[in-house]
Amino acid sequence: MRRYFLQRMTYMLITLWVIITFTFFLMHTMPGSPLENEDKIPRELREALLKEYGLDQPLPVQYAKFMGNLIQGELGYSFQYDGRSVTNLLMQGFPASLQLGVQAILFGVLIGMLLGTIAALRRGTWVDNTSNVISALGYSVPNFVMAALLSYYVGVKWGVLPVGLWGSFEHTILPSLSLSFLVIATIARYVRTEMLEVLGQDYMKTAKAKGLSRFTTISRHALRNAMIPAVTVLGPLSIGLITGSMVVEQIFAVPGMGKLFVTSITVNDYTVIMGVTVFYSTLIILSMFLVDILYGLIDPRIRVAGGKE
Amino acid sequence: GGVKTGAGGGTGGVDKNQELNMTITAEPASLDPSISPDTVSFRVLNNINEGLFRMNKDNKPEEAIASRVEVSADKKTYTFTLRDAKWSDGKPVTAKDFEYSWKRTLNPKTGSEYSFILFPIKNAKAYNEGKVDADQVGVKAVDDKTLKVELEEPSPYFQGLTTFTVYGPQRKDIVEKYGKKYATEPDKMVTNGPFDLVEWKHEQSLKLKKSDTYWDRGAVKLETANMNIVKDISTGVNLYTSEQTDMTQLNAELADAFKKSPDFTPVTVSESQFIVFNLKNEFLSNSKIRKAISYAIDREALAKLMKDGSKPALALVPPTITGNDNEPFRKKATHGHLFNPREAKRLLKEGMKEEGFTEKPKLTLLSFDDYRKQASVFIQEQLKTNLGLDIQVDPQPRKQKIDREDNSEFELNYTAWNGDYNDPMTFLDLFLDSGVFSTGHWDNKKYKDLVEKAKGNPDFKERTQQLVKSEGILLDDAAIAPVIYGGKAYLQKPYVKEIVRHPIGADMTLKWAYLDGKDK
Amino acid sequence: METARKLTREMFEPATVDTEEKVVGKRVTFWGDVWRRFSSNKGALIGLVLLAAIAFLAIIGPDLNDYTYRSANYDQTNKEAFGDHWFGTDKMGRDLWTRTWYGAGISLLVALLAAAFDLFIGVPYGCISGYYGGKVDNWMQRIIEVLYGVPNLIVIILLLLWMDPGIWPIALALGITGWVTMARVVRGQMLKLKSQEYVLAARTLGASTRRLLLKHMLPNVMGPVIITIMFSIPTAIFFEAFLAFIGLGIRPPAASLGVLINEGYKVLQLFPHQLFYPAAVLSLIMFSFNLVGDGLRDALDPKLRQ
Amino acid sequence: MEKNNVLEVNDLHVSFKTYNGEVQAVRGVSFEVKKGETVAIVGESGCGKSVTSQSIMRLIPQPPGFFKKGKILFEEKDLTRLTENQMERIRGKDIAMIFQDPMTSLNPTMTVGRQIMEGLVKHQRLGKAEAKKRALDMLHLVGIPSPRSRINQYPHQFSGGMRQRAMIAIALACAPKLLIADEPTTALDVTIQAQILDLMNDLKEKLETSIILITHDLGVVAETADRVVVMYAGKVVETGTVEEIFNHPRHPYTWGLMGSMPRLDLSRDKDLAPILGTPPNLLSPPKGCPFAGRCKHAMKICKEEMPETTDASGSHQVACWLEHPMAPAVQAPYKLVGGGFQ
Amino acid sequence: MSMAEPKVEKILEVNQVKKHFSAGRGQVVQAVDNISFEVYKGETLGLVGESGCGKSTIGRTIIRLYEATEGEIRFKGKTTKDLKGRDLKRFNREMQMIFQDPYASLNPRMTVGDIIAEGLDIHDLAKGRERRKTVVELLRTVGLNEEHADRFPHEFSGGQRQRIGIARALAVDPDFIIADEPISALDVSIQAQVVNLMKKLQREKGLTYLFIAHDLSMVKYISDRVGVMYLGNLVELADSQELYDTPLHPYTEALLSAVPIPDPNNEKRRERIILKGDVPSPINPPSGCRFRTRCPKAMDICANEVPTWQEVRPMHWVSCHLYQEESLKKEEGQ
Ligand SMILES: Nc1ncnc2c1ncn2[C@@H]1O[C@H](COP(=O)(O)OP(=O)(O)OP(=O)(O)O)[C@@H](O)[C@H]1O
Ligand SMILES: Nc1ncnc2c1ncn2[C@@H]1O[C@H](COP(=O)(O)OP(=O)(O)OP(=O)(O)O)[C@@H](O)[C@H]1O
Ligand SMILES: [Mg+2]
Ligand SMILES: [Mg+2]
Repeated sequence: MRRYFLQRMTYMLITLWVIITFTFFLMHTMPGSPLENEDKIPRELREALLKEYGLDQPLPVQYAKFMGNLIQGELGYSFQYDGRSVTNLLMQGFPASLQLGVQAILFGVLIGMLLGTIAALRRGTWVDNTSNVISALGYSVPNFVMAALLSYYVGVKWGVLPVGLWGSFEHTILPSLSLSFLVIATIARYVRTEMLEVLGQDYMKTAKAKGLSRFTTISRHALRNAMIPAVTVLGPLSIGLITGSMVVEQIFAVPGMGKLFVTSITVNDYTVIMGVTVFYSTLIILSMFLVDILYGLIDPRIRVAGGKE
Repeated sequence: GGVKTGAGGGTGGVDKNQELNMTITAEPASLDPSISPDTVSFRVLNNINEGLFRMNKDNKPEEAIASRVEVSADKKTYTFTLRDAKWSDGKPVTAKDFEYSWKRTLNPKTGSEYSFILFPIKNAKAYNEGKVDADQVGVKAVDDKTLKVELEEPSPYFQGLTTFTVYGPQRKDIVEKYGKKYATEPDKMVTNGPFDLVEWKHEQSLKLKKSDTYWDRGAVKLETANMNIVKDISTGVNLYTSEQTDMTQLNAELADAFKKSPDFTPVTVSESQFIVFNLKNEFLSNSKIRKAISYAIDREALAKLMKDGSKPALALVPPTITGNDNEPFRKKATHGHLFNPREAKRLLKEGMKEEGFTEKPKLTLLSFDDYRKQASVFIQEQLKTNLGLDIQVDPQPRKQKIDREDNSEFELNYTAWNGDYNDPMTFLDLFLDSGVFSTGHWDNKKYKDLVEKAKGNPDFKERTQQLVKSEGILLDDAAIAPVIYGGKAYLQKPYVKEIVRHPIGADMTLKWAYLDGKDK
Repeated sequence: METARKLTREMFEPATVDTEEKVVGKRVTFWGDVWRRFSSNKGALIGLVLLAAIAFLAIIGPDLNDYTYRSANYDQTNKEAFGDHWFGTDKMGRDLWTRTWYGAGISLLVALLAAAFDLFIGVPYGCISGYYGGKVDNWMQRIIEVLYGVPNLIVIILLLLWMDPGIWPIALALGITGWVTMARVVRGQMLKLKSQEYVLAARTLGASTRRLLLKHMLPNVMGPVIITIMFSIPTAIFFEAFLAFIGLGIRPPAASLGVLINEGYKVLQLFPHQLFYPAAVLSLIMFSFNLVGDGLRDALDPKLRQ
Repeated sequence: MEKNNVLEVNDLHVSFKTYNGEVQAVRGVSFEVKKGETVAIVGESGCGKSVTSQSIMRLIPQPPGFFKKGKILFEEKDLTRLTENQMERIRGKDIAMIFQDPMTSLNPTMTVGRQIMEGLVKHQRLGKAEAKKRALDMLHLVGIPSPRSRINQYPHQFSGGMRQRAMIAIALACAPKLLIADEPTTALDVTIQAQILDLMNDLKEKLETSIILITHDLGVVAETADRVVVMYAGKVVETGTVEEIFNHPRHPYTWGLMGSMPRLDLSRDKDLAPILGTPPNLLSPPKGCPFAGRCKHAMKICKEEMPETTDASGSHQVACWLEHPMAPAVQAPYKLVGGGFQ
Repeated sequence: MSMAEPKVEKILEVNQVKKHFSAGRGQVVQAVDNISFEVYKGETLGLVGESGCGKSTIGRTIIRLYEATEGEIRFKGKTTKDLKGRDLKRFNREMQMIFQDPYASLNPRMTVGDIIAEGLDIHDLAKGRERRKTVVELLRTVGLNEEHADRFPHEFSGGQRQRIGIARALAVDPDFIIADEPISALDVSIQAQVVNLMKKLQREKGLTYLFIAHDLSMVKYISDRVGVMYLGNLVELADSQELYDTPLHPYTEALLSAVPIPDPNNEKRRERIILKGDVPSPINPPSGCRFRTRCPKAMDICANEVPTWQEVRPMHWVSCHLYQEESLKKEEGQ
């Protein structure tokens, strides 16, 4: 087990390193420097600033310095937002993004499982068809369109929920809903396919042959097995959520990290770009790792394969 | 001139609830007066801080922390007398705070991007460039209440400059206490303006509360101003229609739709949008061709299309800019490029003959990737229809665009300039050797001489003449093709009164604002 | 016995036993069989028809009226459908019908290009990794593992800023980040196929690597490859739209569906039609691809074969 | 119905609706199982053995499957008419089942112990601790070493033989009156198969359970069964005691089955006698005898009409036209020698 | 080695062959360990053993689908290890294989004709008309007909498919065929069809078979000699009747007794040896004799020493300490 853990850690670190290095050099080859703002700065000042930020040094030196700082957990200060450390910026935006993501996942998984299971049990009936259409729609309507529609109809037209801003739980409903459609669709599809597979398995017959009721066989025997492949997509899904959250955060004026990332890229805020990249990548890699662990929890076969002997 | 907004100024029936909700399009990059680089920061700072002067409802500088100013005969020395004003922590505002603040801004170590605004002050530039000591900068707190400022040369617009947030005071003790964290949180700064910043949820909102220590607090009616950061204009409008904000900015597309609404509030800004030609391009090196391009653009139609208060631009300097005599510059400078497709065709033909072109080359128009992209697409169409020129639009994010401009990597460059101070010079020095748009390689000696002469000219009348003439040369040789004077539009509920907007510097003052009729 | 009465002796004469080997039914090719199963799937058929219709309109739609995607008319801005502006006009008075189908074409093109990149990097990579196995596979897998952890959004955005968004760069960026899935799928299939008995049989007959790959393995990975593509195309379309929505779209006046949606979104409150049509077409494309993908998966999945 | 018949299947018809049409998987199957008896059902793949046995348990997926006709009497109750709830009370308690593949018939995500306990909790209303004790006893009974540690393990930690033992433990936990074993050893190796068969014979004696054993291995039949039901293409072609079927088989299909299998204890000089051709398609079964197309002794009538079931003895029934008085006398290959008849 | 009958010609010699697989994380599957045997021209050598004991592995190693980890295989007197070019091509024609799974062994995307003709194509044996003629001939040989050539494998039943597999192998006119459980996946009634066909072909073409199966009765029926494998080792090898009559190795004994005999009269008389436990994992096989953990006659020495492969009686080889004099001596000495 320990060996497996260490190996995973090594891979995660290597992945992270590759991402960081790649981003670092790509970023520096992009045109523009992080210094300009709405107005232009005199050349002399610019040189002085470049020097102060160490941007006048050759790239490898900057890279080495950056890595050195990173290892000490130091991400530096933003160019764009003066005096604010990157860590501070990230921590500012993370809670909102996290809340959105978690709510979307929870809601999506719950509804998705329900839809998928019901569809599988009522295969070929209108229930199945309806559920399939819902999940196909979830796949087909991009989250930004969904967000736009929700904010316009639910928020502006009907005035049921706030169309934006952040603060109370109510504010989180529409954005998490927009994000959760993809989750619903994906989970429903996976659960349905897998449920059909599981329902045809011999062990379902065994369970039934024991005289267990339909409800028990499904809730106790089928669901857990049907969840296994769905769990594997949670990793990629959470990446999808991060992608989605960028626009959704923008549309609902949520003070999250997504927008921070987009802005930081367009204004060449080097330190923030790196910070966000490191943060996102770590998050994604960690979430995939977590999913693997979750996978093992649900499927004992994996658990042992991961760490036997 | 400035625009006074808010319907009517009825004094009666002021609401009990004086809480204004508004949106701002970005997180203030910094609320450190020395550092703050962007309009959003200026807007916030202008309402929580106060300098020697403040722009009044008519967009004229009006005494603020300074109660009086004396100008020497050579127009190079200003002596300000300060009134009894207090910081938000109760300490008095002194002349030392100004001296410290300005010198801090000029200190090259501070890295202020807006330090150049202080350059009219004697030796300011030299100090900023590390050539002289701080002592030699022409600002001195004579005593707690007296600030003496010496200028490099007579600058008719200097008094106006003191309304800028960069000219605000700062407290040495506070700055030093918080170091790098200074002004990053409400409790890491002190202010002396009509409002205090009481809450700053980064990337989310700022909350301003009426100050108890402000010297003119009697004039302030608004209790609270909530500034929600809403980057997406459409979202802002959604919030506005669902009554979650009292005021929000519009973009061109939405402006059109709300034009007839009583809430529609157009605002003049000092932005000039124009095309800069790169003369290194063989085709564009011919002034007739350049003129042809300019003449081929139907600015009236474009202005109608933009619908956000933009006006057709026939020349460079926008109409909001006044001379030292408070008369709009445009009144004196009456030359300009007009839409004339026939003339344009003729000029193009001649120009091409002169340069030996038989075929029209394909040109690229460097452009913004924001709402101004639309204008470039319009220009693209116009040049196609009126001249048969094929133009490719290349919209770039801001940084990338600036980078290309700086390196002369463009053929046609659709660009814009916002006046930094209220004087034509802020536009006309752009085309000097050190100017921002020198990268177009337009090089005209007569023009340069005139502008240089105007710079230090204490005879303000003659100075104006020189500036008018120089703009004439610029246009005559078609260094640029003027396109449009930018405008901005807001949606603002009718019950929001007396928000004062300014075309130059910080764009908005809430000091006199109040709500009347929201409760009903 | 009652029945015995009707029986005659001759009925008890030996009958000719026909032991000739027979194969029942008519000849079905693999793809014929797939098509049969696919076409019996209503959803998939609808998806296919929709796709064909959309592709058709994307090709000829822009020419169905007199407008071009870029010709502006400043007297007719932001109009709802009227005359032969079937989808209305946008803020510059450009015909939305033309622009929508033109945009659909661009989006499809970008997606197809991205899928092609995906195909030409992912499939060979997976093939090599899976076929050669051992150390080669091990290394190639390590690389994939690392790449898989790279958040592709970051890479795409960086690449686009680096390259300037046009059709090719967008497709390239999407392709560069998308092939990993394909490579994994193909590798998995290759590993499975490699030990399939018919491949072994060919090897014992002395078949060359070329023959093994081209005759035995590639035709048999086509199923999963096609399915993967079917799902990677809508992903690419979505991503392109997403990029356009955050302002990294294709250059004006050209427009993809994402660009149109972005523009439409800005005026949603006033002119919902400007968002509606491109969004509907985009969703329809994704919807159809998903239906077709699902159908193909069911049709190609050997588990479901009777 | 005789008193000691535990189960009586009467003219059972089961079909499946598929894309291609109706698969008539079982077309009139009748047999009975007496108390304490082991009945083997043999026949080649696809002849309807599993469908028959799963019909008894009402485990046929519905849809696509459905009962067309017939009765399944278990202790005088017609199982085809019970509600799902009533059926649940019988499953696992009175009738239990073991499946072919122990690898897939245990839930991979649940400990073996819990899987055994489930039935006990349901049918005998045992508490957790009690059920666990019973489960331990069962594991012990089926010969799983150190049941205490095994009870908390997952199926994948068991070997194939042990899984099948666990399956048996699950099936026998509630001491059912009838155990249906659908090819319980086919997936196992010979030595393991011997262990399992041994165990089943042992338990049968101990628990007095009746067994329906489905297999296609005649060796297994000979070793364990009391009576044999031979099925072909959804029909019973011959039933009888083991001795009758092996010593005096009367149906050509039974001859074929025996002739095509080599015997370990006999010489190898003879050719095997294969059954030519393939079984009929159950989508459109022939109207006559389904075996007619492959039968060496087929007569014209065989293709026309399904033969009736005739008694060869009190316990031996055959459905073949050769039994008819008008049929030519065909000499049944009498003695099995080597790989064929002599 | 003693040669009992000088007239027989060795076609294949397997000498101390080992085949180990890496199972990841440094683990090694000892699938085949130190196996030696010979196959004579024209005979059928049967190989039996439980699932996972390495039967397929040795078969595949012989036909060079796997490379032997150690040891040598000689085919017609030549070592097969370094075959190249023409020699390799010839080897590929002379030795062929029939596979277990009739569903997995035919490429679903090729017509039966193309499948059968694959060997012809690879070795350039026939083209055009000729090719078609050969294919039809082969189809006839295995009891199918011309019409079947244009069909796809999934349209055939298991037995038919297996015959197609045989036709494919026959196409290159081999003289040695390894049949890896060719009938295990087939129904009883169909098995006989295939076995009869194989026997017929052997008679007609003088083929040599290595016949792998786990069904002892069938192996005994079809083979001249039978080898018994256990966990990667060959434990006994003898003439099939002799093996049945006088099994020497305890495992062989148990295996024979475990096979159920389809004769109710016989059955009652038989004494069965039920082995305890399961086959251990080939990753960590037991020390000494691999069978000792389940052996009813295990001795102390079995755990410590690997028994040698010895010809205990003429043409009867066994690897068991019970039959090794030194071992027995040692055992008594303790
Ligand atoms: N769910 C189903 N849908 C359609 N047809 C089915 C279904 N289940 C069984 N059948 C058909 O019913 C027939 C009998 O199948 P059954 O499983 O009873 O055979 P079997 O005798 O048990 O064979 P085996 O020895 O292979 O287990 C087969 O032709 C099969 O195709
Ligand atoms: N390519 C491989 N990689 C790793 N292990 C292998 C490989 N092939 C076979 N093995 C292992 O080698 C052992 C012997 O396998 P082999 O297939 O030879 O057994 P077998 O006797 O043919 O069994 P069966 O009767 O099931 O076909 C098994 O434990 C198997 O898991
Ligand atoms: Mg069955
Ligand atoms: Mg094998």
